[in-house]
Amino acid sequence: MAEELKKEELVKIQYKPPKKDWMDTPVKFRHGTYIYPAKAKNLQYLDLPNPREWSPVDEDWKLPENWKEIVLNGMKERLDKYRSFKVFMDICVRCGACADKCHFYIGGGDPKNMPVLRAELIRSVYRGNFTAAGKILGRINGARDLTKDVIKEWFSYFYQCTECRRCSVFCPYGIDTAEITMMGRELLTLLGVNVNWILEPAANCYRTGNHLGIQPHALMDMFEMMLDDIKDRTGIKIEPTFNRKGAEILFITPSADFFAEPGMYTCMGYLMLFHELGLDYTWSTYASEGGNFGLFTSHEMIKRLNAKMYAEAKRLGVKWILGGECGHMWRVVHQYMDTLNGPADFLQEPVSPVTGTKFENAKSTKMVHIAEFTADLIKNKKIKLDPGRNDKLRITFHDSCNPARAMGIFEEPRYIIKNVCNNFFEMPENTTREQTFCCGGGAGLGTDEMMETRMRGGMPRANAVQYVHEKYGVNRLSCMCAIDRATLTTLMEYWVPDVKVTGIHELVANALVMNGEKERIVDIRGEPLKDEKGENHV
Amino acid sequence: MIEKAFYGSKKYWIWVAFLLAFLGVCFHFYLLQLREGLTITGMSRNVSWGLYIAQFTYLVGVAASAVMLVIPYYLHHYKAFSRMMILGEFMAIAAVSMCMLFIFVDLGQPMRVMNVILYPQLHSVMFWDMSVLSGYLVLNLLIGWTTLEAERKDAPPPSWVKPLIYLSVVWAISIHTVTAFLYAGLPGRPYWLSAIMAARFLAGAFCSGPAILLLLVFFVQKFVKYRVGDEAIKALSKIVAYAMSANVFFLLLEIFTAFYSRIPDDMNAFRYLFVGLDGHTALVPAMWVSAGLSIVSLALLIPPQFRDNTKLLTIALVSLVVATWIDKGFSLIAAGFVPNPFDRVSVYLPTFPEVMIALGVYTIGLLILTILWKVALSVKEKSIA
Amino acid sequence: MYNSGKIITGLVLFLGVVTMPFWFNIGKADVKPDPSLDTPVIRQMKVKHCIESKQFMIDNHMELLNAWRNAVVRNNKTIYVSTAGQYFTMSLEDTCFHCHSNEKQFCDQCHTYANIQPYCWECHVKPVEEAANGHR
Amino acid sequence: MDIDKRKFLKLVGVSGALWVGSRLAGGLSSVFNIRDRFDKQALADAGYEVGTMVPDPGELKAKQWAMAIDVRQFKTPEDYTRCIQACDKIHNIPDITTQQDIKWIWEEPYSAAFPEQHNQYMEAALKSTPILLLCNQCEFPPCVRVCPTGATFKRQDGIVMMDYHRCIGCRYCMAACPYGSRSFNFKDPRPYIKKIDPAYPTRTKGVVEKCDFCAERLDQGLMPACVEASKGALIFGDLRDPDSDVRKVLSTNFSIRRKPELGTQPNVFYIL
Amino acid sequence: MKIVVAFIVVLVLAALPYAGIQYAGMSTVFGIIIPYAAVAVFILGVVYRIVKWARSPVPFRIPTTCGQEKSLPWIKQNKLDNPSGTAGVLGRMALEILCFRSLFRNTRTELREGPRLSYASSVWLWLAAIAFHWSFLIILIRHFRLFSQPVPHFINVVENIDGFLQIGVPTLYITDILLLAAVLYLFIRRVVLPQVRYISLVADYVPLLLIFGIGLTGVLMRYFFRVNVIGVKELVMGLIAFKPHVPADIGTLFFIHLFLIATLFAYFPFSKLMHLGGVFLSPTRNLANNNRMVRHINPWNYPVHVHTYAEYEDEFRDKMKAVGLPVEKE
Repeated sequence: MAEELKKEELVKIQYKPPKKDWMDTPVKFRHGTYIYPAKAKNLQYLDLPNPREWSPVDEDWKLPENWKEIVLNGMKERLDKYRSFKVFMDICVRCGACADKCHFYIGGGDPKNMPVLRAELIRSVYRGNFTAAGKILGRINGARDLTKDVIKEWFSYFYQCTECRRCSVFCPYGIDTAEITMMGRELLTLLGVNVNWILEPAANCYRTGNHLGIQPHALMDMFEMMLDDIKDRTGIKIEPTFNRKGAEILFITPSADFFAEPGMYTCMGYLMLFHELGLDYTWSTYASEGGNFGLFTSHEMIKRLNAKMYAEAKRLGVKWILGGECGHMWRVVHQYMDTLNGPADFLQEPVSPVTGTKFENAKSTKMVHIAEFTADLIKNKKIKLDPGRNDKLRITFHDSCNPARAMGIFEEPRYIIKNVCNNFFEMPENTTREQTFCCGGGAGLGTDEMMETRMRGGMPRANAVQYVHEKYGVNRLSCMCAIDRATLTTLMEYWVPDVKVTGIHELVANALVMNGEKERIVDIRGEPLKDEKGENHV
Repeated sequence: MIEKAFYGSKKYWIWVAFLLAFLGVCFHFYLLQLREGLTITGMSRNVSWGLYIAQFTYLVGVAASAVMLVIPYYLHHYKAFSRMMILGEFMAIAAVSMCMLFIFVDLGQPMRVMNVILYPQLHSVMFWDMSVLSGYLVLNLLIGWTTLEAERKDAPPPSWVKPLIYLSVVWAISIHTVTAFLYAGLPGRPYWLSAIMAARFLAGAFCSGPAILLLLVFFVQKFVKYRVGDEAIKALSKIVAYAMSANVFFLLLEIFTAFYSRIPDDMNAFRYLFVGLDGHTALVPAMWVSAGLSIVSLALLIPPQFRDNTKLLTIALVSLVVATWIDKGFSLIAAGFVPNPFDRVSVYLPTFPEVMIALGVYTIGLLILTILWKVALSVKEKSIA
Repeated sequence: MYNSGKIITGLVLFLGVVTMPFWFNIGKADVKPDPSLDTPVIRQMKVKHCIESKQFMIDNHMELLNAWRNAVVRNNKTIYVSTAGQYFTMSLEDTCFHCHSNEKQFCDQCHTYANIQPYCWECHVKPVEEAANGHR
Repeated sequence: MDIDKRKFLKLVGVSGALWVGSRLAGGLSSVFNIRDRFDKQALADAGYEVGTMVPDPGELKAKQWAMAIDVRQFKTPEDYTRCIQACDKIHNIPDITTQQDIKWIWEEPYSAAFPEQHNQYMEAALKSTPILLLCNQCEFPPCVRVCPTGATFKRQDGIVMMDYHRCIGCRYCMAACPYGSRSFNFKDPRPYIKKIDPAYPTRTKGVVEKCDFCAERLDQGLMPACVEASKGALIFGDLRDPDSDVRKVLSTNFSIRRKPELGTQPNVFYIL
Repeated sequence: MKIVVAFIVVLVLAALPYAGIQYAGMSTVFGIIIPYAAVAVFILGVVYRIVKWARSPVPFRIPTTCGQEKSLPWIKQNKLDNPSGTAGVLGRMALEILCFRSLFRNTRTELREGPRLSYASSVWLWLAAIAFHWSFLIILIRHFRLFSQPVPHFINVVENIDGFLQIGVPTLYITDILLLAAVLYLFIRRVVLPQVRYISLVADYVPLLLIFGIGLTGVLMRYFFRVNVIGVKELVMGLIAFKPHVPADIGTLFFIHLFLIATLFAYFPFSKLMHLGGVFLSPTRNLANNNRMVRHINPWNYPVHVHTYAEYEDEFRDKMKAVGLPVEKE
């Protein structure tokens, strides 16, 4: 695991680029820095082309005969379909403002992880095949031919981008490398060059409704376990409903929260909160996944996987949808869902049944973020909170890339955290809010075979956590993203072992004073509320 | 870091907007001066320097006074000033900027200002004053900005800053010394022709500068969470007390020399200021106010029990600032031209446009100070959160 | 084309700005500068020649004047020896304006055309334009 | 050589060399009817190189110009105004009546001109005797010492000169001058000039000016205007020349200078 | 190597008109034909490129949000960095285009012992960029004096402010110095910073050198080797009145200046310089973040294969029934 990588070795980062021009430096695949290719069965299940067994370290990737034509046609199609792609291909001035903004570059020093150069990987091909100047002047104008080595390079670097958009914040023209990476991945998908860690969850999600492939009956078992734990810790037996028609609200959250720590505690938080509110809501086993690994594959796949949300809402006849804490799920819901699968005219504009607040900002998509929902509850004093129950925690908050830079939800989570705990500390500036650093495992990179790249990419984030850990004794890193909860846990184990990861609604659950609850002596994790000395940690 | 100046509370923006609006009004008067010439001021053939140069002189002192923090903090490692340092350094930047602007607005041909650099005259004190002031501005910007940035990054400041800080100590003394030489080296201006001029300037600077700094700190602390610390305030007010004592002492020395020697030229300026000369008594009330306030400030500053009381300290500091301003920020220049080479008294009183232009420069200074302090306080508040 | 409303507006604005020189001058007479040499003094000259060649004067008169004033004011040199070996008092008033006593028809012609606004006249007195001067 | 090549030559050579194109002018036989006062023959004899700037061979030269003012010869008010007006007229001195006035040469009563020299018991008539004042053209001029741009400077012949193009209007020289001889153009002087002499520039607002012993006239071989107008009451000459008029008159008469204790060594002497 | 190529390119470009005018007398070519052609290429090229971009739709609303979104009424929205309406977008674009807002945000990452990462704001690139672009604009505006007769008053105002400091003869323009200094800084930065040099192409050095060449020839003409400015204006006025003629004796330096400008104009539409137009069209900046409030339409949205609930229930019906989940079909 991560322990094999020596930290001391990892932080010896060489930022100085090599002498040799990047076009003359072909990619080398090394264990720990690439993800295993997608298995044929997953491609087949999703009707994707060129299913086969292959490996990046192979010389021959078994590309289709006419691979070049496929890619160039694919590029042309996308240039015509996406103004972003076309404009971003043309207007970069290579000012370098983005260079040291990428966490993979900061943590690794590979110049091709500078956003500008990552984009140049595809831009050079664009110039060589789609612009007159590039065709005539060739390499002088930064153009190059499309070769198999280029495809390998794309595979390596487009799967070393977490599409976090941090570079886009700093770009004077707002060039978004995520857009370029997404196009690159779509083009690779046309050749069947995919990674399994993305396509398997996608295939699962397509079939069972969730990434983990949990079938409905198994899902119920998992909930049973969580409900038992809640009863054990609060004395309250909660009975949620599933696939219930006529409920007011459909609740959707990433399936990762159903079974793994620490996401599970966040899920328990939802259950407790909704129970306490007496909310008329239902879970769905069919739309049991908020996440959408289509985002990491292609726009078409986004649509195919996302369609379940509205379909299920329509089938169950709910009024609106509430979404749990997740990152890329919210990028999809916020930026794509309504456009791709809307209009959701069968739903109603969301109104909180507890406070009566109209969620004006969700009036078209009809899907509300749980942080907005809960912040509204707290503001209207609809729930009783005892923040002292979180006193042994010293908490900082990690803005997840997607909600931060593709949505802009900064204040709600902070408002909630500040109301459910007493010790909150911000990480240093330039590492939070719109300048937040990725966990290093977003956009489908959160797999263990990528560990070295992940630990490098997560280094800036971990470093900021370490800073507040050392300065303020921070021991809990909160976030509102399921991928974060999984990847940050590994990242913290490696870089800052004293810090544990938590979702926001786990903190809410700890602080939530429930009607008829027994005296709480343990937190939602089953750990004592106070430390051994019986005192609150200061 | 400069971006921090763009994120502020409503009060902050109202304040900035007010400064900008007022600046706009003042700028209108400067345009008038550009068009009509310095005739719109109260200056004349006989009193050819006035309010502008007087403010310049006073503010050089304010700028130099930062050294009263630098010496204890960097030379004697007096850590209590750590939370005050940057405020002093940034105030010095604002003050030097105002100095340069006051010289600029005083010029009859401002568009030719670069001639000072294009045709440098090493024998002119003004050339040296320009050099030391620009140098001081650069030094303070470099030191202040770099140390603040280091603090923001929670890193030690780069090693090259230390020598610059030591240099800035000498430099601060030099700016006010050279400014004193502007006046002290002129024949035929007996009020200025005094070897003790530089010492008087420095004493006046070291009481008025820190006093202004303390008052500004008191004011700003009403709006921010940041506190410079009681010990720093106490220590600085002690410095103010000593410096003001020296300042008054030096003035008494001048008066003694003039009146015991009975040299008419040396006495005339003092007579003009305190009792009037040839029936001209325009400045007499102001001078007695200044004298009275000097006594008040000393009476409140010298006994520690008064000095340590914030209310009394505030009164003392305000008295001190007004007293020293009348002395150095106004009468010093006006009286230097009295009597004129023909043994006559020429009365100088600034005109309204002149006052507005001077206020305009002060407004720019305040704006610079506001921005710099905003940046500094934002960084400081973050780093101690 | 998508977002055509906004993009066409933008393009029209762009075209408007870059073609401004073309339509700005439509209908305006193209009055070329025509410095007049018709002054009483010049009329009397047998060979009409300035102190240096015409082209040199056109290109460099301001530098020449600048050099002159430095020489006169700072080095008490008052006489210019021209490349033709002629001698001239270095004086804008006494020498230049002596012949070119028609500032409007001479100096201003090019200065106005090229939008040059010299500040000579803040101190130096424009030659008095006698009725006989420069009118053709 | 065409005009462009010449320009590139300038790049190669010294940029200040304006007059490189020696082949420019053709035969030029015209007669310029310019108000030149210089001696063309003397110039021709000197054989100056073309394209140079040279002094007038007829210029009045001195090591140190000085003036003696024989106060005794000033009897009627007309004696004063003649000198003053001669100066005002040719130098375009504005007539401003406020304290922001311009003075090159003017009169003050003895008590104001020599404040340290008067006592309350002295002859009443002398006390109020008008004295002509002008720039003292000090040997060690404080104004030159303090000027930050060299706009005021001392010429070879001892004249303290003003370069109005370079003056930035800081008025440091006015503070430094112990004689009140310097004036500042607080405003545009032109509206206050009764009749502008186009042969001499006016000043622009914002510069300092003062008497310069008619340096421009000396350079053309003429005596200062006031001296010419004074009918012998103002004696002008080279102080370093033992045979000069001014030396002669100083060696035979009692003379005083203004504020000699300041060590500026004024070059204007008063014979009482 | 790339730098050398760029230098050679610009030197050759400067040598062409020199040779053409000096030895071949091609003043009509360099004074009339090339400028007309360059302007035509510029205008048509820019329009073509913009239209080409415009022909691709913006299928999704993807603004980069750099501040708090519009949310609950009591949460303060950052209307400029995360606009939710047209006014906010206009404000954001104005800040971006006039003040280079995003570049102003720039930071420099430092890795120190520890490891400890810090990010200090770094405004130098922003400063050079803003000095460069604004100076360039003001210089362009000033050149309007050669394109108009009579010259509009505001040109005088700009000239007077720009030339406020009366340095030298003719008066030095502050923007001339700023432009050259800023371009020089941008060039040196590109050469000296290893990362930036690594990403730089010949096409990045050429425009900088070209613009430096334009600035330099302009400055040389104004301050050192006078050209016949009246002739220049006659040429320009003739061109814009479509009555072109080349007055004699303008000076070769002018033709070098003109040719470099013509090159820049002609090169413009085919290069990264099109960021001038592109910055207006960047979907991450010019869209409101009102995604959940207003539905964005994708013109090419097409139906896709989905796994329907019916298919799902068919597969898992028994298991669902076993745990008591409601099913549609019994």
